[in-house]
Amino acid sequence: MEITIQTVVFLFLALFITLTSVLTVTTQRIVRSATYLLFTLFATAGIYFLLGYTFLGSVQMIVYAGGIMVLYVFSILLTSGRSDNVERIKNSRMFAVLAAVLGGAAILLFIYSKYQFLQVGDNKVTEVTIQSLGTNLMSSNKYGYLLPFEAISVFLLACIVGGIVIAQKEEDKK
Amino acid sequence: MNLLSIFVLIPLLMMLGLWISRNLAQVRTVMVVGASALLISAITLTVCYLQARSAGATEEMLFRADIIWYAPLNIAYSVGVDGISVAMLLLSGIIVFTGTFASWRLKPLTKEYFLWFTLLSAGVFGFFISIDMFTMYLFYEVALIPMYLLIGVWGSGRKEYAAMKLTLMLMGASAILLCGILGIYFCSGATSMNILNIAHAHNIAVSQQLIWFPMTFVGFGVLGALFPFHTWSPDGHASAPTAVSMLHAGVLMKLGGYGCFRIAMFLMPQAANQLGWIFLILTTISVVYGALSACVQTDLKYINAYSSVSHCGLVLFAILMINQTATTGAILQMLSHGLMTALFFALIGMIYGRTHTRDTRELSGLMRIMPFLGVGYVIAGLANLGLPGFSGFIAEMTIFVGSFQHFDTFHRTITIIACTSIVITAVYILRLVGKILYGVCTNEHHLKLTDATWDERVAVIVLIVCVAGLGMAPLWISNMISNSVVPIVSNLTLMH
Amino acid sequence: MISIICYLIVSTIMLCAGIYGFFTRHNLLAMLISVELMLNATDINFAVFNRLLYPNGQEGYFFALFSIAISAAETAIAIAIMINIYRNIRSIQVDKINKMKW
Amino acid sequence: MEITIFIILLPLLSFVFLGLAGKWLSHRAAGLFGTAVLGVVTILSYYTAYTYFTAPRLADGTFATLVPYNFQWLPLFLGAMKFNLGVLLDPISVMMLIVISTVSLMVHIYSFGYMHGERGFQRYYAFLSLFTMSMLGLVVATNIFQMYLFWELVGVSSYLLIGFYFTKAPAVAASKKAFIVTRFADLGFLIGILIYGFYVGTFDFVGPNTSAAVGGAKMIPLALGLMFIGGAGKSAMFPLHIWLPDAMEGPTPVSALIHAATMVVAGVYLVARMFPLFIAFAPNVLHIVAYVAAFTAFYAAAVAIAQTDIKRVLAFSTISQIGFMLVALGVCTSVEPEAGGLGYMAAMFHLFTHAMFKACLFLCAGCIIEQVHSNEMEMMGGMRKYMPITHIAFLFSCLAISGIPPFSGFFSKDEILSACFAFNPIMGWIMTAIAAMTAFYMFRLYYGIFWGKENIEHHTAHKPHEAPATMTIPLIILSVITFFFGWTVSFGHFISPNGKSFDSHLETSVAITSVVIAVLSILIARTMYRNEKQVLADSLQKRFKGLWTAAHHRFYIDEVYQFVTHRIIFGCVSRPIAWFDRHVVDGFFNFLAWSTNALSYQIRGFQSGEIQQYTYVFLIGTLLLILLLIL
Repeated sequence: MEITIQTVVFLFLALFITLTSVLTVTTQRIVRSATYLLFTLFATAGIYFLLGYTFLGSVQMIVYAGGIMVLYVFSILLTSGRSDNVERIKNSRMFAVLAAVLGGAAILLFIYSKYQFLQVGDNKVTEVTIQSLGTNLMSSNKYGYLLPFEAISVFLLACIVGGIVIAQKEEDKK
Repeated sequence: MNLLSIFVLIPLLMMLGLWISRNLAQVRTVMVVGASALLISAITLTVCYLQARSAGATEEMLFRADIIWYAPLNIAYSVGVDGISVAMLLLSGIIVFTGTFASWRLKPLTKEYFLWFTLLSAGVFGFFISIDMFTMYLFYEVALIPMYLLIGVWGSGRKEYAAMKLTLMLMGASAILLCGILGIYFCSGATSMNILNIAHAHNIAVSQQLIWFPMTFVGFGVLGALFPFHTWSPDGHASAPTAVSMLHAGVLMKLGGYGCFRIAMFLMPQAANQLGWIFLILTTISVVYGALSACVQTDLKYINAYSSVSHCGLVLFAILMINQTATTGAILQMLSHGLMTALFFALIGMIYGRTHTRDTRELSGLMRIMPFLGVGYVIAGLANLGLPGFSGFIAEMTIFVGSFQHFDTFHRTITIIACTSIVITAVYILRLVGKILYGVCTNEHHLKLTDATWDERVAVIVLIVCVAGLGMAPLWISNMISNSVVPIVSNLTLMH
Repeated sequence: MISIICYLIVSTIMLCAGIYGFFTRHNLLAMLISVELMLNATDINFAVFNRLLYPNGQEGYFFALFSIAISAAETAIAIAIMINIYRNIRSIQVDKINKMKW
Repeated sequence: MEITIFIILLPLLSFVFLGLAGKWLSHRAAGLFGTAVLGVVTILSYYTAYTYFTAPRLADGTFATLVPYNFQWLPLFLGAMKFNLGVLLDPISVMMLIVISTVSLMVHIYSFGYMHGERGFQRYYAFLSLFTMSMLGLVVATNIFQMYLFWELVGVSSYLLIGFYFTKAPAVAASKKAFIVTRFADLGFLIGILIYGFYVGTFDFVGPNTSAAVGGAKMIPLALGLMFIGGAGKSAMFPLHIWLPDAMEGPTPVSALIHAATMVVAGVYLVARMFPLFIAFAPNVLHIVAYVAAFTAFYAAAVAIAQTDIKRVLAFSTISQIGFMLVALGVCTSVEPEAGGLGYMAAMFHLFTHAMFKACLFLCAGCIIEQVHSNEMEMMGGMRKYMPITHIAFLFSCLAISGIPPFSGFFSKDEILSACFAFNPIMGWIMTAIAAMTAFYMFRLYYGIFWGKENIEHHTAHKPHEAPATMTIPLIILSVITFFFGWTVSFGHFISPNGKSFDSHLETSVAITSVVIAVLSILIARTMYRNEKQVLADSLQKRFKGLWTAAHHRFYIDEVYQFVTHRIIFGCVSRPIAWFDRHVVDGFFNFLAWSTNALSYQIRGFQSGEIQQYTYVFLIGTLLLILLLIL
């Protein structure tokens, strides 16, 4: 297997994702956790770019890294109590979870190894045009995604309203 | 419109009326009008029934109506009455009527209280008019559930515990009962839930009867305070508010005896004959044991509750004797005990409402302070111990004479044992009366107490008149009951 | 050409890390972060399957897109709830949220 | 004879009216109403007796048994076994009508003065009416069940009357005791009735020759024996006598009415009513009755000697005299009066005379108690000066009860003694001895009250005087009856065991013996108690201190009862049962509830509410499923 720049980038991204995602869940402090998550998200965006899905990658960066992470950081600031930062995990619990997780991973990997993937795509990065994306998103023909799109829109609206209502300060009861 | 459905309809209308009523006066109006309507309907029904019988109606059940409401399982709203149900409906009418007056001044949440109370009575009435096992069971549950809230919310003392205990035990029993009913349904060919159809088909195999009879009998027997499943009764009655105790001991406990007779014994005669002796022993224990326990209680309501155990034990005892006289006596005893115990609980409630204690050790000399209640209490006590002229006497005598006619020495022996309860009853009643009513009042707080108010007087007088009326002129009601007992008992004796 | 397995291994690691975090953390936010990890892993899978197995279709692409949108919404709501909880009990530790239990 | 129904209905009416409306009536109106109703009843009874006994006899020389009323009251659906109510007239029931209505009327009149101004006056008259009604209903019962019904009513009216002063603890205790003891005895009666009904097939009084009676012959003795237990309870036979002395806590006229003259003879009447069956099927039971009664008579007489409460003395004397009557019934061996059946007539005769003079004695006692405000003999003495009419009436009655001619008691007691001698000379002598004791304690009482040591101090403080006319008139009437009845009426003409008329005649030897012994006893009593200083009495009392104390405490029978009821029944039966109920039966259900609860508590770990735990389980499950699928 020749080593292309693509491979190098992928390896780098893969190692980076592995490292940061593991750190995300193992670090004791929530702020660090969030930071590692941010890195993971960036790296994921990188993967998308590598695959040639630039729009997806940018959405990932804008929405996730830009939007959601800000939310996280603010909510961490808002909710950080004194005792919340440091967590102690019971060993027994950790081992149980680890066993389950590793078991699960093993099963998944086993399945991957068994399954004959029919990899057809070449390594050429073919751009998915924004135009085709937009057309498909808004059309209602065979490959159209209008319905999910609208559904998502309504859903997002509901979430906005819901989020406001929930987080709203309770009025003083008289 | 079927005459009998009125009995379910009126409570429902009453509930509607209660729901929309805005103040206490309206609530009371609805209750009085509704309860009077129920009482009048019950009396009308009795008259109609007697007329129909004297005009030569020979069906087992009169005023029949059948509306299928779940065809796949043959569940129907089937109603119909014979003399036994008519007597029970009359009793329920009287108790609901007097119960309304007995809880005239109940606070707080009067409206809600009466709502549940009315639902309870709807269940009771529905039970007595149904002849479809499932409908019967449904109404039984309807009568059971409000009890929990009525005791738990408006009760006194350890009310949560008592409400929980009562409801759990009775629900447990009704679960067993449901098994029994389903057993009967499927063993009789799963074609009908109607009691009469099952009884006429009479095709439950004896081996099956031996399984389902104990379940059904125990299921109903728990409500009839069958030893050793009676322990809900003292706690439940002691904690319940006045009118609920009245309705519960007066009517709801009768559901047990009625159900045992109407379902368990009627539908499974062979098993009743074969297994009767076990339950006879249990009921004999109930009778004597309840009376002896009552002797040493110090809470007025506990005394009466144990006394109810004893008297209701006598009902089941007499039913199991399987002959016309004893069974008639059992039904009479249900009526009589219903009225007497309602009177007792009403009076206890009234006394408790004034003195705020039911401990006999703290009460004395009340006769001088509240003569009306005192006299009422003495009359209730005398009626309870089976004084001639009151209903208890005729019921007990019919039972004892009937039971003693059994040709088996075992039955006659236990009859004699059961007879001893009347002496023990005298002991605890007289001790009680002597303790709390007679003598000089030692508690200066009690000296200022007042006698009964007009609404309480209504309740007490109506009950006393009924108890005395039944005791003085038993002929008509006794005949009415007895004629309806005949088909059931003949069914039972044929299968012997 | 990078084998699809490689991508899948990466996403598997991410998913497992997410699961591990979800189980072991007591902080609601940390749990939420773990959930995000898992979602991301699936997103990668969507994109990868689309790109490497069915390059002519765009289903995976869109689903990844929608998934991002949904996870954003979900996060917003979840955080709103957490803030609310925090207001009430001054903590967002899961084991302390037991007022409504039993 | 249809009019006889009013004999029962009128007092009932009076009871209901006075009971309900009494609150709004004045004392005078209530008293007059009650007395007037009873007057009518008395007239009706006399009229009934007159028409009944003057009617021509049947061909076999007996009086017809009339049943003017008999209707089904409670159907029992058992063929011939019915619970009827009705009126049955035969010689003994007619005689009882006279006794009851006369004594009751006297008591009504007397109470008008005695109870004057008492609280609850109307109630008192209502209860008197109820009592009279139940007693009358009892004697005219057409069947044994009706008898039981009224029997119970008699019990309850005695309860109400004894407990009339319900604020006084002793009265309450006494009323309770009376009712419970008699009720206990009634259990025997009820079982007897059940057995009787089952084996004879009817509750009616059947003749010994009917097929029904013969069919049940095997069990009739048992039934009669059990019935006698009921009779023994009401008639205060040993050991069921304990209620009677305490029953004196009621107003004194009530004692006269219930516990002297009428209620206590219910047992005697019961035995007399069942007499044909007793003779035919259960002569041995009858003799047991006699032995029990004789023992009771002796016991009561012994106790009476040592009592100082005058009403108690009278109460024990009542027990003793009832014993006499039952002995007379018990010694019968045949229904032929000439051949062993004399006792039946003697018992009825004594019942009649005893009712009169004992009522008189109690009413006299009432007069005296009202004057000295005490029941104790030591508060009295020398009363003859203050209360001449009472004195004479009391003396007459004492002479009658002691069996001194020509007072009525002499004749009836003589018949009893003759019957006893005819049965067995030993029994005769025993009864004669008891008769002597009777004379002794009655005159001890008489001298103690009217002569003896006067309690001057007390009498000057509250100077006693003669009772008002409403109280003395009944005394006079009763004394007159006591004086004349014995030798003017030939009792055997009306009442005899086989229904035929026969001439009773005095047995000279028995009569002389008994009179001599009675006179001797009276003389002894006179020497002991007449004077101011009672040297002999005191020294005897000292010498037999233990015996005297025991007798004074009624040989501790009450204590035995107290022990049995409180310690054994309550302590060893009821309390353990209550405990058992609370802790074992209830505990079992509580245990069920507890164990359900505990189990739930244990398994609620599965429902921890921890989302992580749930998902963990979910994950494991999923993994296992996948494994299952791929393997």
